[in-house]
Amino acid sequence: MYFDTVGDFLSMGGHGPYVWFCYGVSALVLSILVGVARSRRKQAEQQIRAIVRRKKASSSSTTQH
Amino acid sequence: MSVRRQAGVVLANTGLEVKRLYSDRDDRVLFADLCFQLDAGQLVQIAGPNGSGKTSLLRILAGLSSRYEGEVLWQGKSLLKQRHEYLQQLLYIGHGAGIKAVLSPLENLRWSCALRGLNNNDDKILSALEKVGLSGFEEQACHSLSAGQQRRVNLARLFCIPASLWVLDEPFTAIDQRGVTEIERWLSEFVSEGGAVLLTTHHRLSFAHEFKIVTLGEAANV
Amino acid sequence: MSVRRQAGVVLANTGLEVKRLYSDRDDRVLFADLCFQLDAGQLVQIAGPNGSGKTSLLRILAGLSSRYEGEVLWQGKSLLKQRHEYLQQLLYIGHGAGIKAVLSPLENLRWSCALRGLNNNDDKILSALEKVGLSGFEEQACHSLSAGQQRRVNLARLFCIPASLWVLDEPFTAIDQRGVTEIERWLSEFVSEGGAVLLTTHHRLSFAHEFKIVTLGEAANV
Amino acid sequence: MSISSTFHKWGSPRWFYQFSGKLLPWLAGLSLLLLVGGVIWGLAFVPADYKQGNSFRIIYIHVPASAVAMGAYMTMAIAGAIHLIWRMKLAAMVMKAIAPIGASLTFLALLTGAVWGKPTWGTWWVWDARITSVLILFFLYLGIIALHQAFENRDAAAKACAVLAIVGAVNIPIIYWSVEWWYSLHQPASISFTGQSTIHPTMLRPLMATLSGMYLFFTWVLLLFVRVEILDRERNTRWVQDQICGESR
Amino acid sequence: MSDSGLAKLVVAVLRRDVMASLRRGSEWSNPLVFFVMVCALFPLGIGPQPDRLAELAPGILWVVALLASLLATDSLFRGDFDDATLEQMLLSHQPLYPQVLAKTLAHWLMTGLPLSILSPVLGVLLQLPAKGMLALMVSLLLGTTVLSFIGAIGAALTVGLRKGGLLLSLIVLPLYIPVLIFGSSAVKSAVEGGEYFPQLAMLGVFYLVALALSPLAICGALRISVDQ
Amino acid sequence: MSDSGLAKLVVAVLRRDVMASLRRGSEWSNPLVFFVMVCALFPLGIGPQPDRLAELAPGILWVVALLASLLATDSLFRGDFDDATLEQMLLSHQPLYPQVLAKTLAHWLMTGLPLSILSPVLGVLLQLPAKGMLALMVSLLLGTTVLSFIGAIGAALTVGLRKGGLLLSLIVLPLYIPVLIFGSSAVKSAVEGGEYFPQLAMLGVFYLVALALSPLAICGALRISVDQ
Ligand code: HEM
Ligand SMILES: Nc1ncnc2c1ncn2[C@@H]1O[C@H](COP(=O)(O)OP(=O)(O)OP(=O)(O)O)[C@@H](O)[C@H]1O
Ligand SMILES: Nc1ncnc2c1ncn2[C@@H]1O[C@H](COP(=O)(O)OP(=O)(O)OP(=O)(O)O)[C@@H](O)[C@H]1O
Ligand SMILES: [Mg+2]
Ligand SMILES: [Mg+2]
Repeated sequence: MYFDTVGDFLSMGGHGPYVWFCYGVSALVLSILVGVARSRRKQAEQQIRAIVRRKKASSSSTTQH
Repeated sequence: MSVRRQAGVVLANTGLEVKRLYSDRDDRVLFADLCFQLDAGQLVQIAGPNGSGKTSLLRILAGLSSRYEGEVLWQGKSLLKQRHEYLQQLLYIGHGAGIKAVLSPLENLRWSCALRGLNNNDDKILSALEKVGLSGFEEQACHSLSAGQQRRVNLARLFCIPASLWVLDEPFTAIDQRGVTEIERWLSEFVSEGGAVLLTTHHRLSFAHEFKIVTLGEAANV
Repeated sequence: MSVRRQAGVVLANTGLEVKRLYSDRDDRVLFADLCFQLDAGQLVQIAGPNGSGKTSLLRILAGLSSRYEGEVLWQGKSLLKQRHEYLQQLLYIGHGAGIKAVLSPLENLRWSCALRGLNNNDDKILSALEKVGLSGFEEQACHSLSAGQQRRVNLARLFCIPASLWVLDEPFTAIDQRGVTEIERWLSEFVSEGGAVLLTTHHRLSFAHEFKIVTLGEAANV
Repeated sequence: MSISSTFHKWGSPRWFYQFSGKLLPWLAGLSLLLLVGGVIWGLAFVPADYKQGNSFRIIYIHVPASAVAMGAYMTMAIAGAIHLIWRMKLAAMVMKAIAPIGASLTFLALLTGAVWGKPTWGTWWVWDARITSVLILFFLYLGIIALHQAFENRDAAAKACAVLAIVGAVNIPIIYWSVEWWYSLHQPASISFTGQSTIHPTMLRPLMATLSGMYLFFTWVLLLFVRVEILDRERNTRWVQDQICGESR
Repeated sequence: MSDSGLAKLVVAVLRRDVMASLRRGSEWSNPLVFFVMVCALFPLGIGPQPDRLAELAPGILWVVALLASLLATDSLFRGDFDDATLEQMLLSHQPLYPQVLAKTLAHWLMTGLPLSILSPVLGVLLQLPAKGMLALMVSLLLGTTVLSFIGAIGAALTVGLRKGGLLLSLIVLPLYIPVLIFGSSAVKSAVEGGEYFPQLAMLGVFYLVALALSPLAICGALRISVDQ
Repeated sequence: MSDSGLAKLVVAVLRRDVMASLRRGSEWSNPLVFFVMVCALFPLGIGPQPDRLAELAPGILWVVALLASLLATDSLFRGDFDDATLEQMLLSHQPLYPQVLAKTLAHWLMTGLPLSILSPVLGVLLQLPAKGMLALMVSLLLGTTVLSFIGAIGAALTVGLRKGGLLLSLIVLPLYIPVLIFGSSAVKSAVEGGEYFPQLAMLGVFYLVALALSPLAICGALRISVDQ
């Protein structure tokens, strides 16, 4: 550890706000990227499940007739 | 139903009268001395070959064009003096698309209704869209509809907006055969309820009632 | 006359064949397993209600759209492999205006001809314009023509550009009754000279020869 | 009628989907390890720069973001070319997926750079050659994204974006070099960006970690996006439906 | 016609226009992107020296905002004219004034407003000193509204013509000039630490006058344009 | 296809486009008026000091010329797309390359050329020293052609979209930048009495590359745009 105290570490000799802001935003943006990919995947899965359900429903109804 | 009733009240003395109307384009006379009358419960078809001035006439009668001489009377008084009352009774469907391509049929008709002071009547709009065969397309952007479907969105206004006079410029354009028959039936219904219709078309109308044909162009000069 | 002769030479083995064609829009199937053949000296009408995919089909066959699966053959070979030869034989008239509104009919057609490698054929253009009933309007800007007249300018291309296959999307739109009869006569002449015509229309064609009707949409599924 | 698609031998989305599935956990683990580890190392353990003090620690995110943002554009353009020439669908999906990732990284490069500029140069923004070209790169990305969104037809969108990406790629060297030339022409008064601050090796090692971490992260997220795209496009096929509904069972 | 009826009309028109331009996307982001890009072009044309840029920033920002607003103006009634929905507006028995007011406001919401909100960021790019930012935003908020209303008059006059664009700039730019002068001078004063309230007050007066009177001119112009 | 056939095709397309835009009027006068007006606005926004204006003139003139060219670009294929004559071009069995080349050149003839010719007048308005005039004209002549060709790519890509305008600026402006840099720097060098041939030579290289390659991209883009 280069810094002596946690306070030093956070303030970074006055440059803390700049540094932490950068890393904060970066973490945010990168996790948003992953999050968007995840949520889009969930959406796609849901749609595919719906398609399969619709297909099953229609095929079973036609076999009944 | 309230629409028809409301229209009915005014219909009693509906009457569009055209007196000695004259109009020209680039020194070519389109029509001169044109006289005819359209009463409640009547249909008048404006006929004539291409370029004979049908569209020009309809735009004059709708109050969109002032390139004419002569008189247009509505309920016995000049159109110009009672524009507001006249517009309340008029429904004009022109050549143009009449719809915003990026909006859906539903949104388009909502706006059209709002322009006529009708708000919150989605039910009526939806039933109108169903009537013109667009159920299922209510929320799709209009630019992704076929030519005939777009025309149908415009025609759906006939059923959401109360009026006692319909002025229609080639309403059958791009409409399929079954659609044409249906529209003819609607016109017929409207007329028998006391509405007045003025339309141009190159189709041979098969219309239940009797109707007048006013012919422009060469045929008229003969 | 050289046109017809030139066309005649190639016509011998003209033939458009559609094999198991499939196309959809927004997950809605427009047509599937569509098969038909159009030979020289034949006319095929694509019928179907609004929104059934007629325009989409015509655009595919003209090579403007690649939203399809299946095969389109021209003289036995795939369209994609002989686009150049095919285009030499094709004349497509679509929904759109097909003319520049600020230019006159004459200028418009001059350009259309130049695109097909035909230069200095004003005589032919003028006679074509006369044929479609626009003599006297040759030099007037197209935007000051009526709806039907504009359509006629576009149709005049049929007579200035040699081709052995006409693909026409609702050619009768906005055309008056006499005009419709005339166009039907032209189609008839073209077909009897060995041309092939593919068209959509909502009119009931009264056509001298026999012709095939391919129906899309609900009617086809029944 | 079933939707038949002719797949390229080695561009088969199905093969790619299954292959990338195996790669995912490794990529995710390694990239996060390198990124997080490198950042902690850089933030907490590396000594401060003698000139800039602690603000230099921004470098561990700034440089990886900038470098990967640049590389991503070229990857995108190459994917576009492959799509146009060999009509490979997978390439189109890769291209579409890269655009938002690249734009995000470019945005990070701009933002971290601007924030770093405030303590070092005393201003958020200068019209330095490299900075200007990154800004232009950002616009190029935005252009591709906007163009893709504007099309309703997926195939047309992919082709159009491919054309634009290639045109852009041809232009990037020209842009970069002309901006450089423009900047040196003006000999700006105060600030020089490409200063010869020879980085100390102790500072360099964590940088290498975050840099490689960022490349891996990019690949990981790219795969995630492409896989979603594959599912979306092939949702009417048997194998996708089996894949998804099979998993849940 | 009752007041609530009018209010509903205004809301309906506003909603439709905003929706259409959001759907289309270009209408609101277009002027914005243009604004950003052009502000970025200037340093490239003029040179990167910060002090010189700072000096020019108020002028450049205002001229570019004006151009962005001008460019957006052409589309104000053009779409409605082309698809014949303008005819419907004229053939409604409801008064045209509120419809036109709503349309113009919708247009401003989609062009002037985002531009004003974004302007501080561009201020930073062009090295505008921090003390000028407030004046920049407020003057743009007021000024772009006035520009929208003036532009709407020109758009209404030219919408029926095949030779739109040119005429529009010719008609509209001279009327824009007072707004430009007061707007940029407000920002300049603010940067120099001077009083900038008088200029803003002047813009406020323009604002009220434009809001009240220009719809009248627009209505008349639209009627003329359709009747040709 | 014989060479003379191609030449005739090029001439026919050129003639038709030039005629149409002369007839329409706006297409050629629009960018010109814009150029003049905006150059006139700048002194109002920035302040009238002659020496400062002179210093900025090359940059301003070039940025505004670029904007004028950008604005005109949107209409390059839009009209043909809307009235379905673009389909005719694609369905001609003649090669598309010369048609596209001719169309773009016609567009330049109607926008870039008059603007370049008029530029010295504006140079005078903006106090540009006389020794910069030649460089201004020549650099604009070369540069606006390149801009037209780059712009045509963007126009072709976006012509089928309902979201035209914005996208076009977004796509095209970044690609314009090298031209802007070399163009304005040529004028600046000339004003400072320096050598400006290298910059012009560079523009010449851009010119040749654009002339040869961009029609390829344009043809491809047009096919994509029509096929949706
Ligand atoms: C591809 C793009 C970029 C790359 C590869 C890059 C790379 C680097 C590298 C390697 C350093 C540290 C080297 C040194 O200290 O000289 C650095 C420092 C810096 N960068 Fe970037 N950078 C890029 C873009 C940007 C942008 C867009 C900005 C501003 C918005 C920016 C602002 C800074 C600042 C302020 C510093 C520290 C000050 C200095 O060392 O002079 N950079 N960058
Ligand atoms: N803007 C205009 N400028 C000059 N002449 C015009 C203009 N609009 C129409 N005309 C002319 O007026 C005549 C009548 O046009 P109009 O559109 O009324 O005909 P129409 O009867 O509706 O024909 P169609 O059956 O083809 O629709 C046409 O000959 C046309 O040339
Ligand atoms: N750009 C598009 N995006 C999405 N769907 C579209 C698009 N264009 C057409 N469609 C849909 O494809 C279907 C077929 O359209 P098409 O224009 O081929 O019909 P059509 O048979 O020519 O009808 P019409 O008789 O009305 O001309 C329509 O239902 C329409 O909604
Ligand atoms: Mg008509
Ligand atoms: Mg159709």
